[in-house]
Amino acid sequence: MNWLIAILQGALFIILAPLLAGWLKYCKCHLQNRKAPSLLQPYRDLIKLSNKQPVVSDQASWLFITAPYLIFSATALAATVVPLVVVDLPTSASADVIVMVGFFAFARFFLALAGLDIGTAFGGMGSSREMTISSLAEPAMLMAIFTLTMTASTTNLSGAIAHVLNEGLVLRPSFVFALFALILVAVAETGRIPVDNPSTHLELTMIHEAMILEYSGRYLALIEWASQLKLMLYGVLIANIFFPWGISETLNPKDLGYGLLAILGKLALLAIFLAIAETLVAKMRLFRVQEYLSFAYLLGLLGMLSHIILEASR
Amino acid sequence: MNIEQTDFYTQAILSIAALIGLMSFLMLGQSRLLRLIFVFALQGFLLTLTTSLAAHSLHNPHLYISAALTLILKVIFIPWMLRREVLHMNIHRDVQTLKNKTFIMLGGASLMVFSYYVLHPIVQTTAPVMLNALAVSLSVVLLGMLLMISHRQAVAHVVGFMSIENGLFFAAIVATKGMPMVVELGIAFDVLVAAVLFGIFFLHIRSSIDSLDVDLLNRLNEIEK
Amino acid sequence: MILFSAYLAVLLSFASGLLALIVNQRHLLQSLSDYSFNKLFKNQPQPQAWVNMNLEIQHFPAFLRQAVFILLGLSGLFAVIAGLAVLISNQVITDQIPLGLPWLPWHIRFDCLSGFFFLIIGIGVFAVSLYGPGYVRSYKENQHPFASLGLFTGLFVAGMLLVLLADDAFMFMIAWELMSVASYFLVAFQHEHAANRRAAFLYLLMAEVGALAIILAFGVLASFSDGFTFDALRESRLSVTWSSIAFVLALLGFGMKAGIAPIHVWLPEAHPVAPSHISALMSGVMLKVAIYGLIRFCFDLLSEVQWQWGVVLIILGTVSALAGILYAMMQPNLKRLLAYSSVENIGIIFMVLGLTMIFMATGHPQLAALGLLAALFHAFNHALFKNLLFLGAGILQHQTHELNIDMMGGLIKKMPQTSLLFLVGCMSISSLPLFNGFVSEWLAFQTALQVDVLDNGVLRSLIPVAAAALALTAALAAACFVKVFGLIFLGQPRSHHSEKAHEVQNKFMLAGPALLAGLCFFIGIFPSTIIYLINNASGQLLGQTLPNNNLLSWLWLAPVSAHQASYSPPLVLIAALIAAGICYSYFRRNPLTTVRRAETWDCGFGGLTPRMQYTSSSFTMPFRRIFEKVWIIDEQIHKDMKGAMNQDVSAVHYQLHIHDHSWPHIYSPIAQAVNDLARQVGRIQTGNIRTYLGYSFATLLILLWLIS
Amino acid sequence: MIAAYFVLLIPLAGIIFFAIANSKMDMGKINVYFNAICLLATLWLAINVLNQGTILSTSKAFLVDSFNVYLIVLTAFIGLTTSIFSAPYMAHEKEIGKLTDRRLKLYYTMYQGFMLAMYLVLTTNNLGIMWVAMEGATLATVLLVSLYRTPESIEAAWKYFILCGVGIAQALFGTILLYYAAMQIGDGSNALLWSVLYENAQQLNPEILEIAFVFLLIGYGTKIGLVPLHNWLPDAHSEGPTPMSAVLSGLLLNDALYAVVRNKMLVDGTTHSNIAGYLMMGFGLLSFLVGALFLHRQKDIKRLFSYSSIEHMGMMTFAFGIGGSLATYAALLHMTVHSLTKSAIFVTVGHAAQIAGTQRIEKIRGLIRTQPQVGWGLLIGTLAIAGFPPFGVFTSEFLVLLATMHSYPWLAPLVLLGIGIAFAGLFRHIQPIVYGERPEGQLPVKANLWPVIIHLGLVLWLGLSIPGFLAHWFSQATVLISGSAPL
Repeated sequence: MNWLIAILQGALFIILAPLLAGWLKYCKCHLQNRKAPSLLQPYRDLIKLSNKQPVVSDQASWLFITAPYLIFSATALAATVVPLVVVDLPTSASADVIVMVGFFAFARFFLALAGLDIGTAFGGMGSSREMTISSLAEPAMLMAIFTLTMTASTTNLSGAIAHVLNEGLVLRPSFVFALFALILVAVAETGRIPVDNPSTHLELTMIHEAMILEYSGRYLALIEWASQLKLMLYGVLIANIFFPWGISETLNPKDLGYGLLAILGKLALLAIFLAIAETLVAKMRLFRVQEYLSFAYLLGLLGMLSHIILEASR
Repeated sequence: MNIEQTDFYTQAILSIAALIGLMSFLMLGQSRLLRLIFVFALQGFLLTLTTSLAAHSLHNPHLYISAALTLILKVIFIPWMLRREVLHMNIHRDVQTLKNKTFIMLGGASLMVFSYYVLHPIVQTTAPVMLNALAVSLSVVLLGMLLMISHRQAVAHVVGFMSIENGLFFAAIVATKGMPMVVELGIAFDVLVAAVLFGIFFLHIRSSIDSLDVDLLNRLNEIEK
Repeated sequence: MILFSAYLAVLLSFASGLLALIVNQRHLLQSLSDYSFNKLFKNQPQPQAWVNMNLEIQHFPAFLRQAVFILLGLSGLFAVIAGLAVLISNQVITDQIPLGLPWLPWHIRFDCLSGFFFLIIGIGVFAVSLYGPGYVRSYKENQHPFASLGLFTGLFVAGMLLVLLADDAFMFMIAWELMSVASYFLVAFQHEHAANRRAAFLYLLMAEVGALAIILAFGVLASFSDGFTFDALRESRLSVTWSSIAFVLALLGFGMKAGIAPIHVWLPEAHPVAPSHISALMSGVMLKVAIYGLIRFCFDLLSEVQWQWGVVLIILGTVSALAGILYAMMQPNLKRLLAYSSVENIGIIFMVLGLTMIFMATGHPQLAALGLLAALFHAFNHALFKNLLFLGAGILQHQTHELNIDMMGGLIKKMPQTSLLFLVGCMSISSLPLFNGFVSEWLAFQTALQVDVLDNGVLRSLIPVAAAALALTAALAAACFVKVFGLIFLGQPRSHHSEKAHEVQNKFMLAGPALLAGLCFFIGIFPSTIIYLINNASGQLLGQTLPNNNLLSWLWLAPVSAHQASYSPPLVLIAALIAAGICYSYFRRNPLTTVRRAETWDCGFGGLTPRMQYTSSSFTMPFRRIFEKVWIIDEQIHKDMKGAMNQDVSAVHYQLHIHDHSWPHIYSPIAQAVNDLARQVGRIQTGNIRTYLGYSFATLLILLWLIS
Repeated sequence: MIAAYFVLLIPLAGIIFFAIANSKMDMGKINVYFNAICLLATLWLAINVLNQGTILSTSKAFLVDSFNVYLIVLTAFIGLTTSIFSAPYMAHEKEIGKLTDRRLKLYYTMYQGFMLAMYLVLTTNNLGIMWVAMEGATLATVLLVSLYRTPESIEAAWKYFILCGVGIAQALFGTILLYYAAMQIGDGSNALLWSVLYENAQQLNPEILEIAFVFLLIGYGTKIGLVPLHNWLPDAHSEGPTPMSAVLSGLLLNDALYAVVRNKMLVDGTTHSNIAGYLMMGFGLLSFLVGALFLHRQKDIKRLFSYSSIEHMGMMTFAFGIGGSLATYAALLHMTVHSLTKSAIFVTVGHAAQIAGTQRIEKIRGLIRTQPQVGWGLLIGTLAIAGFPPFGVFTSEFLVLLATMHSYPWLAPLVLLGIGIAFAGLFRHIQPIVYGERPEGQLPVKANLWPVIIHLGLVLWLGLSIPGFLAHWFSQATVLISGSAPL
């Protein structure tokens, strides 16, 4: 039963991801006084892409064609680890939060390789920048997560969320730091403004788009979907770790329903915040990103130190 | 113990010791080679005298052999060889002015004092005459070295070297009444060979640097150029 | 029996070395075989024909190479057997060999820790012996005689194995130096290049200094005990000061061999210039022997571990890990890059060992066992993937005659099998899930996260910082190896050589790396196999093992408790296969959507050339900007001008040199000081005999004055 | 005891033979025979000592105990192997016109003369004779140093002669003082016999003995090459023919050290202030460090290795100075392995210089590619002398280091520093010599490398395991010198 729920939850994750992207775009358009596309537009794009004949460069190797599957699977696996509507998932036990970060690294590794495969300057540029940013973001993210896991003394995400939930509302300075760190990292990792701009194709600024420039058809669909999934994953992480209330602790259908509603609400809210932020903030120069990320790293570190020194000192 | 309380032999030995020391001083201050060689021969002669005296008073016949050897080697052969060399090289008119002559002489004097100082601990166990003799011979050794350090002529070096031998010899005879015969013979043999070798070397050095100035022998060094 | 196979491993490696020596004695062998067949074994035409065929001039060198490497492989195999046997049976075997000093025969001790490192060496040597014959064939006999290569390889392996067996300081040092010297000759094997000679000299010099430090460390222990056997040294009771001195000396000695920053400089010089299979052994295996030495010295011989030592190790390890990977990233030379990456991995191991020490000293032996597990596991993993990558680099060099990754490209199409193996190596070293590197890093994080049990505020804040640095290191490593794989195998060929390259013909050259790659994957999926073995080692060493609280231990990895952290690689693999399978079948369902191949989009400018691709230095440019203080960057741009007023740029020359900070700040001053001192000392020898006499005179006077 | 007389008579016969021999004969080979017979005689002597213990001749003129007998065998052995090397080497020197028949004859005569002096130093019981023989060794070799008659060689020989002469004169003064001290307690005829002195050491006047030891140390120390009395050594080693350098380094220095140790034993028996030990430690360490530093700036390959000899003699002196059984054992072992290794190195160095036609380091290149045996011999010999295991030098240095650590831990870093500096100094020169491409026109020479192989093989053997009888021997000698057995 547990396993079934876990798999269903993973499927739900995957299915809902484009919706979140659609909602984000919707909010953003409204904020920018544009006419918004339908909430379901991402689904239509994916279906359309997956039915088109892909065109692949004659320079591409097998890695180029395999990479989208690997990227998507790794991201999907990461998604199954994160509690969405219910805690106590067996999948969370088989892969803890460090493994989740590992899955992201896995996906990124192949994405960057795929960017290099064709041998265009764009791909190389994208890979180089992606690896730079992620290598700064990943430690910051781990720092933020470690703050949480040390508080809960487990690296199992289910366990950690359950711990926060059971503890009730405790004001922890470390969580404030960790929250901000994780938000900053999430923005960087999912390629949003001010780090990357998902809607431009200008070589001076693009990162993610530069790598996938050569992809088309179902491959593009997979990668797009994976990145939407990643966006949602970060959203859920932020929502459920720091504000776990509402998530179901039992497999009771009613609780599950409430859990689903709660997470949808939290995500919707988060997306609105993100849309506002993206509307208000301008994109940074590439070499300002390091300062941004070191700030995130610093926050993560402060979070951890404040946990160790202020909260758990003996 | 004063000198008047000792026997004639001791008195004689001490007088000769003083003379031998004096000879060393004379050599140290000498800047003409021929005179240097002459003083050296004189020292050798005093040594011969000491040896025969010792042989006579101590009834030690083998010391006569030593005395004879000393006479032949140090009074006749070596001075002759050196003198021939000097004349041959035509450097007997050269005057090698010693730098800091006063300083060297004063240094020599203090060496004498130093010798006494060094050997002082022995005084408790032995007769003062021994101490005096040993101190004189030590200072002769040291003065010989000082001679070598202060003089630049190879001939002077040989003289210095041999006068060190003289000092040792004097010590051996006076302090220990002569070494065992076999050792004495060995030493004499070594001195002889050394003298011959010196002769050979003068030849070689002369043909190689056309001079006997040892300061010119400085190709082999470790100084960064 | 176990000891017998251990000895056999040593002897076989010796034998392979000695066998290599007879490469020039073909005629002697010929006459010997003629004689023996005519006199001793008459009427045996078949063996005789076989022997004679192999002794023919065109077959003999190849035959001998095969034989030498077969012996070496057997040595590796027996090392594996011995190691596994002792680990599984959880024994301690001691013995004595009547060699060495008259009152101190060589003491042998083969316990689980030695056994574990035997396993590492055995696997490495076995893989190398599969790979070797094909690789060394390209050396010309008159320039690079096989005799010296084979001899010193055999001695090198034997030295490493003997270090592990040693149970007294004297034999330990002999074996240790045998290892150093033999590998020195291997580094200097291609000595016609001045750079190689310089590297070899540097290597030997640092090995010597390190060995002296180790001797002194043993000396400190020995002066508090009666004898040099490890048993006697264990009994020595030292004050904290003296044991700290011993620790610092041992750290200097073993750290120099292991390549910890800032005493790592020999490593990136020496590893690249050795033949690739030797680089693999040096980087993959020899550094582990240094780790072994440090573990043996600190945890076994020094009875009381101090937590301050752990702090030292953590700081050094962190610095090495970060510096190692950042320097690695900047290297265009593949083997240099791999060597720097070894510095990084050794740094990680040191860091985790530091954690182990801290937990040990503060009275948490179970957590110390966890730390030791992580450290040993990482050592094992590093041996696997670094060996794999060096062997891969050897194949690349063999096929493209290049080591500069800016000159490669597009090899994934020319060399599909090599590229796959290399990819596995890159993924393991980047610690991606499903591969072994990830497991050990996961364990390292788990160890670091146990910091809550400590009371000391310094430690409580230091360890998280180290953990963060570890995370940064891992991320940078991923970036670095994306660069490596991407530039070598992907894109378009950047040089004529890589365009003409093709897969290796000798399949054994692939078999070695394939074995290692398979192990990387297998261990990544079933880490419990190795953890079970390491548990025995830490049980013997620390007296404590991990709790074995999970029955499904082959499936689950739950080092502390299932509640706190768990990881199940097999389940993850299954899930990954399912997920990939589903999306593959879903997206491939429509037969109309077969892939169409087309030219790459070139923005309409026409013609993409390989020179437009990103190079090593352009790929790492963002890092160079971000961490610019880490290196000494020497960047020169020179423009050729032409035209009427010399205003038009006709060509731009760009040169980039990245230098190590430790040279101008540590090594050059030392070298300068020694030279200056030597020059000053040289002044006493003026060449003037009167001065010399003056010395004698003065010495005499001074001594006489002193004495009275 | 007859064996001891044989040991002395054979080289004497050699001197006479070569002095009157016709220079057309193959003197190199005959020299080898003389030395081979002499080695047999020493082995006979050694077996006698091994069976009977210390042998004192009836006249008490000769004393062979476990300390000197192994040095005697070593001397004979190195004398033999060096003569094997010197035969083709000197023939080559003659071929290229550096030597005439007459000088070759002088060379072989003096070779035997030197061997005689060495045996006499070792076997005699009389300290006076020891002095005479030591001086005789100088006289025998001084003409060999200037054998080539180049200005440099004459200069070197002159310095050798004068410095050693003056130095050894001080040893004579020391000997006279000893004699003088002995005269206080006994009769004159036996007073210079070491065995007598040793028995009565307790009664000798300690003050006189201390002063005497200063003179003896400076005197024989000049021959050992202790800094700052070492200045003759590199000159003499580098300018003479290479076989001479080999025996000087391998034998003369050892025997001078032997003389010092014999005298130290007397002083130790008399005083309890360990003044002799401190002096030796001080000189040893100074020589060791300065010698190591000198290695760095050398331009001449033979000079390089002569500084290495200074450094190693310093280490032995230091070890003997520490006293104690472990250090003494280490020093004895070091004496052996250093002699073997250094003479092997000089053999290869000689050939290397012949291959390149010069002794200048920067001109000798690519030896392994030119003549692999010579190149490898030099490289491995250098490794061995630099103290890398499994060669014996490592064993002894290891023991010295541990003994230092045990007795004077604050000196251990200095010793370590010295070893490190010395290694770097040697290798920075040797590596470019042996490695690299063969220079144009450089050809192999005729060489007999068996001495090298045998020596290095022995050193390797000693490093791996000291054979039982030899270990026994060393232990006995250690007991003799330091009073207790190692561990």
